[in-house]
Amino acid sequence: MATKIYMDNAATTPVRDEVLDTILPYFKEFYGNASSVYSIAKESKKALEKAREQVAKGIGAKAEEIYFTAGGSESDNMALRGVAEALAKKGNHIITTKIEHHAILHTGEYLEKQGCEVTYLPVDEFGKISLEELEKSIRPETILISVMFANNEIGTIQPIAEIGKLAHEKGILFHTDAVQAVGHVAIDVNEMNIDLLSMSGHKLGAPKGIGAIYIRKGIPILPLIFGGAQEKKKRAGTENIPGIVGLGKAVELAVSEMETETKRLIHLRDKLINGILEKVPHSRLNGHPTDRLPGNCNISFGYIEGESMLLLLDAMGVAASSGSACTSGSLDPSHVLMAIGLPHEIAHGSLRLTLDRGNTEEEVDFILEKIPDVVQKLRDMSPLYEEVANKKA
Amino acid sequence: MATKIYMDNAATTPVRDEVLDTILPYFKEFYGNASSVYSIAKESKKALEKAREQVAKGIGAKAEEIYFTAGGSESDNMALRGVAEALAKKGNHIITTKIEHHAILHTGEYLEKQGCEVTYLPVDEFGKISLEELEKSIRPETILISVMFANNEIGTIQPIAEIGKLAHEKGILFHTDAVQAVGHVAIDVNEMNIDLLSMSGHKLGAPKGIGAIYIRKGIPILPLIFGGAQEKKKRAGTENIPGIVGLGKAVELAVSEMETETKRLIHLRDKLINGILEKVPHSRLNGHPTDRLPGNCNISFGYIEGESMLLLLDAMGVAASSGSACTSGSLDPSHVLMAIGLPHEIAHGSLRLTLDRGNTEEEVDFILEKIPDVVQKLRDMSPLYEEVANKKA
Amino acid sequence: MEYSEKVMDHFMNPRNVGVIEDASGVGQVGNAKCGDIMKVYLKIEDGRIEDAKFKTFGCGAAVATSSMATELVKGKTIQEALEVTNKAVMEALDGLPPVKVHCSCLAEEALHAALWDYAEKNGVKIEGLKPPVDDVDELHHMENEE
Ligand SMILES: Cc1ncc(COP(=O)(O)O)c(C=O)c1O
Ligand SMILES: Cc1ncc(COP(=O)(O)O)c(C=O)c1O
Ligand code: FES
Ligand code: FES
Repeated sequence: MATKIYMDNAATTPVRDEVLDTILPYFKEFYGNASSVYSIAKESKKALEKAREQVAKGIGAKAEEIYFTAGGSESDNMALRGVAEALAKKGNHIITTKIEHHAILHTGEYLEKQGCEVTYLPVDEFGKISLEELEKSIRPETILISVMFANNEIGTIQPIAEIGKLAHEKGILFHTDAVQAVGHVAIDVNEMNIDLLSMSGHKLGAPKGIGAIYIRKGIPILPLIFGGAQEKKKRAGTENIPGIVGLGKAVELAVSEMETETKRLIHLRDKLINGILEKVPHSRLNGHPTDRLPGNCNISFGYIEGESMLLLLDAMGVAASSGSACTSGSLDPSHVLMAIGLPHEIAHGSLRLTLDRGNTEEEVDFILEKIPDVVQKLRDMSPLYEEVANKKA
Repeated sequence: MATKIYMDNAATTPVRDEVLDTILPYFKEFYGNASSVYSIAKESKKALEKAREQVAKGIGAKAEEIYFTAGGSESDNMALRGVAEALAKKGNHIITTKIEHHAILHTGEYLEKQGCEVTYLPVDEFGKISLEELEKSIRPETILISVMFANNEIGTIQPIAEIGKLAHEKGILFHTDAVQAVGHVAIDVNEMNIDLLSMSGHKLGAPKGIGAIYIRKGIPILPLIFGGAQEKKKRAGTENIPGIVGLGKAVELAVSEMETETKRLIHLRDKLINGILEKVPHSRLNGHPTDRLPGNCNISFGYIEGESMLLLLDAMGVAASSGSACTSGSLDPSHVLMAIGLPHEIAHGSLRLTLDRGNTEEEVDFILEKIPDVVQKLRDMSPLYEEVANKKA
Repeated sequence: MEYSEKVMDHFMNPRNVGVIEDASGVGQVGNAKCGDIMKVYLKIEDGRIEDAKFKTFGCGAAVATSSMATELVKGKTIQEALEVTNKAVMEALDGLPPVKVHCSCLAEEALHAALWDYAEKNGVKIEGLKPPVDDVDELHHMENEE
């Protein structure tokens, strides 16, 4: 069955028409290496610096504070490892959360093996960290706080400005993985006291394989990729000009449309959430009811398992996800759902529908019409549900 | 002046028509995240595995031994750091050469700060390492030999099979930076005893920002980018499907055309080299006369400076380079030209013309016609040449 | 490298290239940072620079600044010529890329070296002029962005 309704925009998005049109000339026409001196290379250089401006503007930064990378994972790795190495003399303690993306969590584990100490803050039932707990976990040797802007699974948005304020009061650097937030939520790195920020193009209509890291001017950081003098010697490698141009354009578009698009998406999201909770018994919303990404709907259905649900939906042409797409190869229940306190079997029965500009009200209505049957079909097969049904009877 | 003759293919190449056509559907149509379960993601997964086959086949490897990265620099960093970390218990000595790309050299310097010892082998006047010297530099604690397949500036091809044989006799891993070689020179990782190999898409008609590393099955290596389970947990990050598809296609095309294209290029290259040496006094060829990349012409002109030459050529619509494009932002004379023993001022006057499938015999003739005047114009301005001219008079 | 139109004009059509056979002062300086060299010839009469010529082994910026610097000093008195600093030359060229700022020092220093040579030969003292150095870069600690 061909996909008709794509509701997995948190996993990845199609490249936007305007973005693809903008990048196309940079493959065959303006293909020069931005580091070269001749004319055709100047087009690349110009495009590079324009995109840097666009990305910077989208988060309230200066162009010179934007460094292009190959994606969110690279940016996350660079932030943690680069700061840990640069500040090794100052301290070895990093604070992050239990619900970060694996690009942060696994880098944290790696750093622990290298002699760092990492605190993974718990979250409440809505997926929020506690500022008091954060403050208590700060030590003299704490060099970095890394808290994601918005969670990729349950959509919860953290109190970023407050975290940034606290970090700066204590003289600690603050990194945020904003891969799910950039282009979807308003961000100002200065107002929010953010020192480092990760983003990834394919989450907002730019291609896969391009990302960026914002590094506040003067912040000490080591490169993750050594080599040529690109990106002011902070990230080597011939610049991915089409990707970079695409990221610039996508950020510019997303930020300019954010106000109207956010309103539209929140309406659709809440219709979807409330509709499902109403129509399907034994269902619960995961994540914060209001402090959540405009497009994120994550619901757990008791007594059924996620993959089966995805397969039935796929058969109807609906693309959705159950937990993070990156880890769907693994069989562990999502660490995020565990962290908000869901029991194992409930965590397994979670469905994530993430909406973006491509989605319509008709699609939401279609899902609302079909989902009760899908859930019921699986529950009828479930030995766990049998007991519940019997009890009721 | 718009570029009419592009002779800087070692810096980067335009994306080939066939390659762009192949990758286009993966931006907006088949945009699924390869890790997801639904139908549209299966297209991505299929494309990913097909490209892995194509790349593997191009170097005589198995598909499962190919890992996609964001480019040559990342692959180089990963090879050195990943092996150094994985084998830290076994030893801390790495052997490489003085003429490697900065992606290797600067990673080597970084590893030295981490406690590794790195030997940088010298090269002879043609840019070749000595096998005897290599053998002598091997120690009980040597864990890795990294020698580039072909040099990006002077085009010299190393005796890779012999190095691989020696490395394996001594039980040492062998990595080669084949960024300039893949698609241009025949490679067989098994015959050549290569354990790790770096490549970069944009050097052979695939887009910028995609690369790969071949890792022989069973070789111990740590990831450089931690996170999701992509690339068998060796390289995290949502897969850059268009880039990957493009790399696969480009390798397949290049290898299938290699025989005829190599013949054509060697003819053009040698015509260019011999023509310039004949027409311009005080000029010399850099690199090996025959063991060199089919498209590489690197010549030093006494008494003049490279950048000025590039600007005059650019004004005629000719794009060329003087030393590695990656470092042209720096002011140091090329470390490669210094390593082959050129004095400072001769190294400064080097011109690199690198030909590829887009170049024609007419273009070579045009360069041969124009270059003597360009050189003469600059020599007439040069205080160094004045002395020579006076002596003669 | 993004050069201004003026830089490109002075590079493509450099003014005052050449040698003055009976020069009053000749100065040659090298830039150890990049290995480039510039030589300036001055013809000075009655304390006024009547003619200036140069030869330069260097990048586009070095050639353009050589051309502009010699243009600027022609017709000036010696004291006025001392005000033709690398900054003045850069301004006259509508600026240089940051990594090329050091190239403009070559012109200033070569000019000073030629004036020093003139002073030595004629036994005059030029107020504010310092003896030439081997390496221009020791004088100018340029804030090259990283
Ligand atoms: C020999 C060699 N190694 C590594 C690289 C780095 O490749 P990339 O710029 O794609 O990261 C290059 C090209 O710049 C190269 O020529
Ligand atoms: C919150 C978050 N961080 C990091 C990443 C990694 O981004 P990428 O896959 O582009 O490397 C993702 C998406 O996969 C994400 O959702
Ligand atoms: S039974 Fe298949 S994943 Fe549990
Ligand atoms: S780089 Fe040497 S003078 Fe400009």
